[in-house]
Amino acid sequence: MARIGVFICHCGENISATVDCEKVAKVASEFPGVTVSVDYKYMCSDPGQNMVKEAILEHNLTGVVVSACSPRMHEPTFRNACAEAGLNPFLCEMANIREHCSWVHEKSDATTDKAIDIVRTLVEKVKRNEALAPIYVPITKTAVVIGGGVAGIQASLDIADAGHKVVLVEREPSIGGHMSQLSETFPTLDCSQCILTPRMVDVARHPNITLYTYAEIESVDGSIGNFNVKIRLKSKSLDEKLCTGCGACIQKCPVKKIPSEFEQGLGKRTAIYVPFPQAVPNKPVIDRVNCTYYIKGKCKVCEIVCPTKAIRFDQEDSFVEVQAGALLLATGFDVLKTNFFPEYGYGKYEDVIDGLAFERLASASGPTKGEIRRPSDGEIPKKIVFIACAGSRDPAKGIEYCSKICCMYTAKHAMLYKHKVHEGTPYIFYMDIRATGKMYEEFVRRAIEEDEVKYIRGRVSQVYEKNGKLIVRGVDTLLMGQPVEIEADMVVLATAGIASPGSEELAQKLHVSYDKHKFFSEAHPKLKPVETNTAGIYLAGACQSTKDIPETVAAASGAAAKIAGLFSNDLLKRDPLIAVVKKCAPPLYSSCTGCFMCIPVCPYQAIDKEEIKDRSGNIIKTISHINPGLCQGCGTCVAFCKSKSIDILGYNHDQVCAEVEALLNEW
Amino acid sequence: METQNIYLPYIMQIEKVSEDAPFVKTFRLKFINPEDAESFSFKTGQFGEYSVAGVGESTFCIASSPTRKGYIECTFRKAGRVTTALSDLEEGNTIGFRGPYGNVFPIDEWKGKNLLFIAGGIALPPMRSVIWNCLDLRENFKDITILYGAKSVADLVYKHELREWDERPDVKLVTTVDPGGETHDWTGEVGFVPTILDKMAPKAENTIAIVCGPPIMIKYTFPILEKCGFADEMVYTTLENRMKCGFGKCGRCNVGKTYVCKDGPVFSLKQLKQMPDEY
Amino acid sequence: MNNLQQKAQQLLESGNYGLIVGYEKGTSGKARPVFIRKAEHASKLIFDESCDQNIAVYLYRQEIKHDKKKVIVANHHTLKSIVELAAENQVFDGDFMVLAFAGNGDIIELNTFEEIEKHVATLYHGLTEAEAAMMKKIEDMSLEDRWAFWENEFSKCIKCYACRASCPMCYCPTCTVEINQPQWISVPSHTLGNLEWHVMRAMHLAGRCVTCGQCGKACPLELPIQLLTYKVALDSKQFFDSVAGTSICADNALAIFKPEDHENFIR
Amino acid sequence: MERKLLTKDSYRSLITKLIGQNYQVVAPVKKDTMIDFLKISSFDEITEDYIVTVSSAKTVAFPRNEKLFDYEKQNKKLTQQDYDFDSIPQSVLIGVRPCDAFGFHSLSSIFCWDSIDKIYTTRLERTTIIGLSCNKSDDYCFCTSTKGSPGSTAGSDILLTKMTDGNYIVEIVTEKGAKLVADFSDLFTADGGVDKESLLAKVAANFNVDDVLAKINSKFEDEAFWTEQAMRCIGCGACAYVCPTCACFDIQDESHGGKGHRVRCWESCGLSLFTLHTSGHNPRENQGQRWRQRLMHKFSYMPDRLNTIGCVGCGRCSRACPVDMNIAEHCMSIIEN
Amino acid sequence: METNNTNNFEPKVVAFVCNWCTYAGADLTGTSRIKYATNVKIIRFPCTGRIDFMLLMKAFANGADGIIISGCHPNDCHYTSGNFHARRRWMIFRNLLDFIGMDVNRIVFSWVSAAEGAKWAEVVNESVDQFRQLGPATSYQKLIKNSEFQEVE
Repeated sequence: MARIGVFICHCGENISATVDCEKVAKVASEFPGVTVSVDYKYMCSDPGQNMVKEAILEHNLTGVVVSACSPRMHEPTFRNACAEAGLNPFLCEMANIREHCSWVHEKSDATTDKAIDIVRTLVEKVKRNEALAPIYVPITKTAVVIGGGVAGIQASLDIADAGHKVVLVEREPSIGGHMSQLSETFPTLDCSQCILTPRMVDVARHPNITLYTYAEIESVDGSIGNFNVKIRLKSKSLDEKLCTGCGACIQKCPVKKIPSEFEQGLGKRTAIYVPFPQAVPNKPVIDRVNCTYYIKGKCKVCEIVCPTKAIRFDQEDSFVEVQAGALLLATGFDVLKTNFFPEYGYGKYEDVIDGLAFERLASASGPTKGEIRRPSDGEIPKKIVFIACAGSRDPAKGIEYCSKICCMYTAKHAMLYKHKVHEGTPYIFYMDIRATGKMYEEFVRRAIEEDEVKYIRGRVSQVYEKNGKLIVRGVDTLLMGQPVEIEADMVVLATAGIASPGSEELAQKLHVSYDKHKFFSEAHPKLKPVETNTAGIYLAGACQSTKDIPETVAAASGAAAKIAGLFSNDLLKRDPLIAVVKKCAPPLYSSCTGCFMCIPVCPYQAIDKEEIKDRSGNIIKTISHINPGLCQGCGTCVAFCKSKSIDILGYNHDQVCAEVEALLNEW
Repeated sequence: METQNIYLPYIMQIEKVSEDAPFVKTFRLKFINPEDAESFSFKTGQFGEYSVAGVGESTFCIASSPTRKGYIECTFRKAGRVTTALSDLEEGNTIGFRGPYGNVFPIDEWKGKNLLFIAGGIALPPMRSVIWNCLDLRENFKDITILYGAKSVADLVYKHELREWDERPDVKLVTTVDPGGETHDWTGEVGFVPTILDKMAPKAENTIAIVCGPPIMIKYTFPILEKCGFADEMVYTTLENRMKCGFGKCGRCNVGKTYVCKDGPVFSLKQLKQMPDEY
Repeated sequence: MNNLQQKAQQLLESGNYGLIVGYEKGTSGKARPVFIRKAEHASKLIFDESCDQNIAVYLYRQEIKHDKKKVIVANHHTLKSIVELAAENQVFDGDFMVLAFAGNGDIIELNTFEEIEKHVATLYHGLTEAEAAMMKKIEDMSLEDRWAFWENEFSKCIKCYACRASCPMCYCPTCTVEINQPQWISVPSHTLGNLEWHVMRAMHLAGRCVTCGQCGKACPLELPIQLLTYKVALDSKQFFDSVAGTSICADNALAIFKPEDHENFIR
Repeated sequence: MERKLLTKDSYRSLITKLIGQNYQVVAPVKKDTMIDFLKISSFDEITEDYIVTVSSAKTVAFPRNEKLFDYEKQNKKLTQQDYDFDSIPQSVLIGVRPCDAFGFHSLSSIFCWDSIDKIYTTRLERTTIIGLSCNKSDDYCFCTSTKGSPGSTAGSDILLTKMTDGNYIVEIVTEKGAKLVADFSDLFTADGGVDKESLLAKVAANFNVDDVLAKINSKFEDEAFWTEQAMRCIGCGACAYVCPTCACFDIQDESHGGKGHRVRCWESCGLSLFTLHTSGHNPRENQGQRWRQRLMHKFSYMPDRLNTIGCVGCGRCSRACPVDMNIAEHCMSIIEN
Repeated sequence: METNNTNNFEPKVVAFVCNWCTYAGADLTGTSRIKYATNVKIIRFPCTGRIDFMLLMKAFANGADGIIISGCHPNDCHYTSGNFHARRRWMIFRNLLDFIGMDVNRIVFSWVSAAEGAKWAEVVNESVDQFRQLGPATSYQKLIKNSEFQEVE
C-alpha cells in the first residue's frame, strides 16, 4: 500500500511569500495514500533533509514528494537523502512549486491552489514509481577536447597529467587561440605568449595527448562514457610526417599579401603559412582560397622548394573516429564585428581598430614589433581614444550583456600605450568601470593615477575624419552631459565578446543546450558551471560566456577535474530511466507485434530484435528489444508504439496518465 | 441494505492487511453496516466480487472459514488492474463486496472421512476456507493431511498458519517447494507437488482429496490420485474462470453447459471429467 | 467454369497448394470470403465487382498463418494491404501466392513480394471520386457542423470493433483499447469513449491506411469511419509524401522525419 | 385473442397522446443511412419501411450502457448511491417485429435466472411492447425455422398488423396491452375480421431448430468442424450487439476524481479477450471455440438450462456481419453434418 | 462550437513539456521572476517525442479547456530527433482533430528553449488568453457528462 510522505518547503520566503505552504501541507495530508505531510522553512537544509529521512523510517514510507524548487536544483539532494534512509532514490519526486509556481505568480488563492494541484499530481505519480537500480556502463577513458585555446590547452594537460588519453581538436592550423594574440595580460602585465607558448609545446609533446589541428567535429553519437566522435581533418595539402617545418615553402611562396588573421589584418601572410612563429604544430598549411595553384592551376613553387617533398596538392579531407568517454567544449569566443556601428567609422577609417588589433600592435612579435603605430601611415599616435562597451550592454545595436573583459583590457591598452608613447594622451570613453577581480581595481586606479589615462564617462556618438584627424564626438555625463570632442590620431574600440562562429551547429551536433546568444549553457549556473545538460559533455572558458584568462583557466581545470573524476571509475552509474519492451505471461509473451516500425524511430539505434523461444528452443515470435546500454530514455518509441508494448521507466504510461488525471481532478 | 440491485456491493472496511508472500495480500473485511453483518452468511467454497470504486471488480474466493463469524477474508495476488488497486489500500479503507456466489464444498457429506488437501501456490486461499472449516469441526473428520507447495519458500502463503497447522497434532502438514526454490534453512520437501504426492502415496480408502492449484499442477495430480485409487467422486477441486457478474448472466464462465459461477466453483473430478476441456 | 475456378482447381490438384482464400457468393448477392481446400469446391470461387472486401486480414490468421501452401485471390485493396503488411513484418515472403487480375481480366500469379510490389505500383492509389466528394463535403463544413456531424455519428457506435477486426492493419493481439492499466479509452460505448476510440484508431493508422474503406464497410451502424483514416492517409501523403501499401520496405511516415518538415502552427 | 381495429389516424392520435402523457415512446426511425429504435417526440419520426431495425429492441430493457450505481470517495470514505429505480420511465415500444418481441422472452430468462436483475425487469415491466407484423422479409429472415412467424404475437403486449388500406389489425396479447387499449379505448374500434395471414410476409422454413438442438451437442468435440465454420469470422462483436437475445456484458467503472459510477455494458463472446484470464490463460483461445460458444449458447445451453431457444430467427447478426456469417447456414451445416 | 462565455472563466490548462528545453525554460521564467497566469500546470516528460497523443485525449476527457505542448526547437532536441518525430505526430493529429470538428486552437504547440524564460511566460499568457476567448470546452465536456448513461440512443 502506498505510504507517501509530502514535504513542503517554504524556501525561506521564496515559496511561502506567495503560496500558503501550511495549507498545501494540510490539503495534501488528505490525499489518498499520503501518510505524512509537513511544511518546513528550508527542506534542503540538514534539519529539513533529516525530517524526510526520519519520516521515511518512522512511517515506513513507500514514496516521497518534496514540494520545493525545480528538480534540476535539488532532486539529487533529496534522492540521496531518501537513499540514506533506505528508500530507493527513484521513489522520490520533486514537485516544483518555486520556479513553476511561487516565483511566477502573485500571492493569491489561485497560486496556493496551483501548488496543491502540482503536489497532488506528483503524489499520484510517485505512487506509481518503481524502485529502480542504476545502470552501469563501461567508460572509455579518453576525452575529446574541442578547441585549442588556453582553456582547451589547460584542460588537455590536466586530464592528460591525470593519466587519461586526450584528443585535442582545433579548427585553426595552430593551437593557442586568442590568448596567443595578446601582448601583455592584465593585471600583471606579463607577456601572454611567454606564459602560453610553453604550455602549447607541452601539449604537443604530451604522450597522452593526440593533437588534431585544422580539424573539426563532423558528428557525435553515443552518450556519456561511450561517445563516438567523428573528426574531419581538413586537408593541409601537406604530408605532416614528412614536413620538417623548415619554412622554405613559406619564404618562396609568391602570394605574400594575404591579410593575416592572426595579426588581425595588420600584417600579411603567404598562401602556404603558419599563423605565427610559435605555432604548434609549426608546420604550414596551404590556404587553398588564396593559393595560385588552386586558383590558376599552376605555380607549385612550394612543392619545388620543399626539401622533403611533403606538399600534397591532391590531399583530401580525411576522417578519424574517436571513442571517448567525455567531451569538453572549449571553443572560445569571437569579437563582434564593429560594422554594427557605422558611426564609429570602423572599416571606413584605417585608424579605427578593435581591441585585438591593438593587442597585435602592442605585441613585441606583432607587425610593428611592439611599437604603437597607426595602421594608415605608421605614425605614432599622439592622442588615442579607447571606446569601451562598443556593442556590449547595448540591446538596441549590439548585445545586452556586459562582455566583462573590456574594462580591464581597455585600461591595459591605455597603460601599454602610455608606457610606449610617453608623450601621448590616452582617453577612454566608458559607461561604468567594472574591475571586480583580484588586483583589478588597483590596476585601473594605476592607469588613472600613475599613467594619467583620461577616463570620460559617456558615450561616443560619432567618429569622423577632419583634417587627417579622427574627431571623436561624445558627451561627458559627469559634466552634466557636456559635449566633448577629441581630435584623435587613433581610435580603439573595445568590441563586445560574442560566441564563436559555428557554436550553434556544434551545439546541435552534440545536443547541448545554448542560450540565445549562442553561448553554451551550463547545467546549473552555480552548482554545475562546467557541465552541460548533456551528461558527459563539459564546458570551459569563453564558449560559455566571455571570460578572462584566470577564469578560463579555472574553468578548464574544473572541467578537467570533472572528467578525471568521471574517468576514475571503470563503470559509469547512469539513471535507469530507459525504455523497455514489456513482456507478459505465455502464450502471448509480449504484446509487441514485431512490426519493427519503432526501429527507425530510435535516435540511438538502441532497438533490435529479440527472439522468444519456448523451452525446446523453437522460435515462438520475434519482438523488439531495447538495448539498455544504448537507450537514453527519450521515450519517442514509447509514444510511437501502437500496441503500447514499450514503456519507459520513470515516465511510464501509468504514471503520466495518473498525472494528467490528478492535475485536472480534485479529490 | 434495502436494495434489489444485484450489482450494488456491500461496503466493507479493511480491518487487517497482511502480506503473505511477494505481491500476495490478505484482507480481513468487516461490514460497515451492522445489519449487513447480521444478515450475511456464506459457506465454504463460495466466492465474491471485490471492488475498488473507480477501478472495478475482481473475482476471488472467500478465504476465511464460515465458522469464523463477524468477518470475511480474501487473499489475492497483485496482477491486474483491480488487484493492483486493492493492494494499494490500507487498514481502515473501504472496498465493495458482493456475494457470496457459487456452490460449496459438501463438507457435510465428508463426515467421518479422511481429508487430503493438496494445494499449490496462490491456490491455497480457496482451500484455506475449507481447511479451517473442517479443523473447526475437527471431530467430524478422521485424518486430515495437507500437502502444500509453492515455487519458492517466499511464495508460500499463510506462513504463520502453516506453522500453526504443523504444530497441531491432529493435522499432518507436508510443505514443499519447487527445486531451486528452497532456502538453506528449509526443512520441508523439495519437489513438485505431484511428485511429493506420489512419494506420499496416500491411501484412498474413505478419503476425500481436495485439489487446488495451477492448471499444470492439477493436470499431473489427478493421475497420481487415480493411481492411488481415488475414485473420481472422491476428488474435488475448484475452478477459477474469468467472471464479471457472479450470477450466471455475463456469459464468461461457461464451460460447456456448466456455469462455473452457479454450478461451481466446486466440482468433483467426476463432474469435471464430464465437462469439455474449456476451463 | 471460369478462368479463376480452373486455375484454382489446377493449383489444388497439383498438390503444391492446399488452400485458396478468395470470394464466394454470399447471402443476398453479397460476396464473402471463402476458404477452398478441395479442388471440387473451386467452382465456388467468384471474382467480380461485388468482391470489394479486403481479405488480407486472413493472411496472418492463426489457423492458416503458418500454412505455406496457401493462395489468396486479391483485389486491389487486398494487394495494397499485403504490401503494407509486408512492410510491417506481419506476412513473409514465400508464405503465400497471390492471384491478382490484370485490367483485361487475365489472372496474374504473384509469387514474391517483389512481384506484388511491382504489380501494386500499376494500381491507382487514392480515393475514388465518391470518396473524395465525401471528404470534401465534410471538410467544407463549418467547424461546428463537423463536430455535430461526428458527434452524431460517434453516438451511434456500439463498439463492436468490426472496424478493427476487418482492418488488415489492426493486427495487434492486445489493442490499446483493451489495455486497462492505464485505461486509455472508456470501455462503455458512449459518445466520448467512441470518439476516443475512433480518433485513436485513425491515428494508429497514420501512414498505414491503404484507403480500402473496409472499416466503414464493416460497420453495422454504417458510420463513415473510413473517412477518419482517409484523412490521416491523405495528410501523410500531403505532408510526408508517404502512401501506405506501395513499398515493402518503406519506413512508416511517423517513424521517420525530415528536419525540413513544414508546419505552420508551432509557436 | 381479442382483436380490434386501429385506423391510421387513430394510430397517429394514440402515439401523439402517449408522447403527450410523457410516455417514453421508442420507435423505428430513419436516422442517417439506417433505421433504428430511437426515442421519438413526434409521430412523424416513425418509419415502417424496414424489415428489421439494425439494432434490436433489447436496448429498451438492456441498454448498451447501464449505470448500475454511483459512488463518491471523500476523505478515504466511500459512499454509494443506489440505482434510482424511479428514474425508469414508462415506455411504449412501437414497431417491434415479432422476432424481436420474442427476443425479450430469451433475454428475460437470462436476467431472471435465480438472481433477478431488477434493473432489467423494471425496465421491461414499464415498457409496453406494441409489435408490428412483418409484411415483407428478405434472405436473412428465418423466424419460421426457429418457431416464430411473421405474425407471431408472442412477446408483444399488442400486435399490430397493417392492412392494405393502411389501418391496423390490433391483437391484444397481454394484460398490459389490454390496459393500454383500455386507456385509449376511444381510439380503437371493432375488428373487421380481415384475414391476418394473408397480410403477412412469407418466410420459408429452411430447417427446423429442433434438429439443431438435437445435433449440436454431439458436434461439440468436433474441433475441425468449428474451426472451419469460423474461418471466415473475424472476431468482432457485431452479431452479439445487434442480437435480441445476446446478454453478455462487462462491468466497468468510470470515474473522474473521486466521483464515478459502475456501468454494465455490452460485450461479446466473439471477442478474443472476453475470457482471457489475468494469468494469460484463455479457455477459448481460438475463434472456432468462440463461435462454438455462441452457437452452443443459443442452441444448447439456453434450451437446456433456461428452457428457451437463444435465437429468434431475425437474421440481424447475419446482416450486421462484415463477412456474412449467416447463422441460418451454420445451423443447417450442423444438421447436415 | 463553443459559447464565448468569457465572464470570469478560467480555463484549465495542462502543459506537456520536455525536460530539457521547456521545463528548464520554465525554470528560467521562475528564476527571472516573470509572471504568468496560474491556469497552466506543467507535466514533465523526457522529450516531446514521449508525448502520446492519447494523453491529450485523456486531458480533454478529464476536463481540460486547453493544452500546451512545448519542447526543444528543431535541431536542439537533447535526444537529437524526438521533437522532429513529435512534430510529424502533431501535424497529423491536429488535422485529424480539426476534421472531427474539434477546435485545434485549444492546443498550443510551441518550441521554448532552456534560454527562453520570457518566451515561456509569453506562450502561457497568450495561450490562456486564447483559451479564455474560446470559453470552456463545453462541446467536449458535454460528452463527458453524457457518458454517464445513454438510454435509447
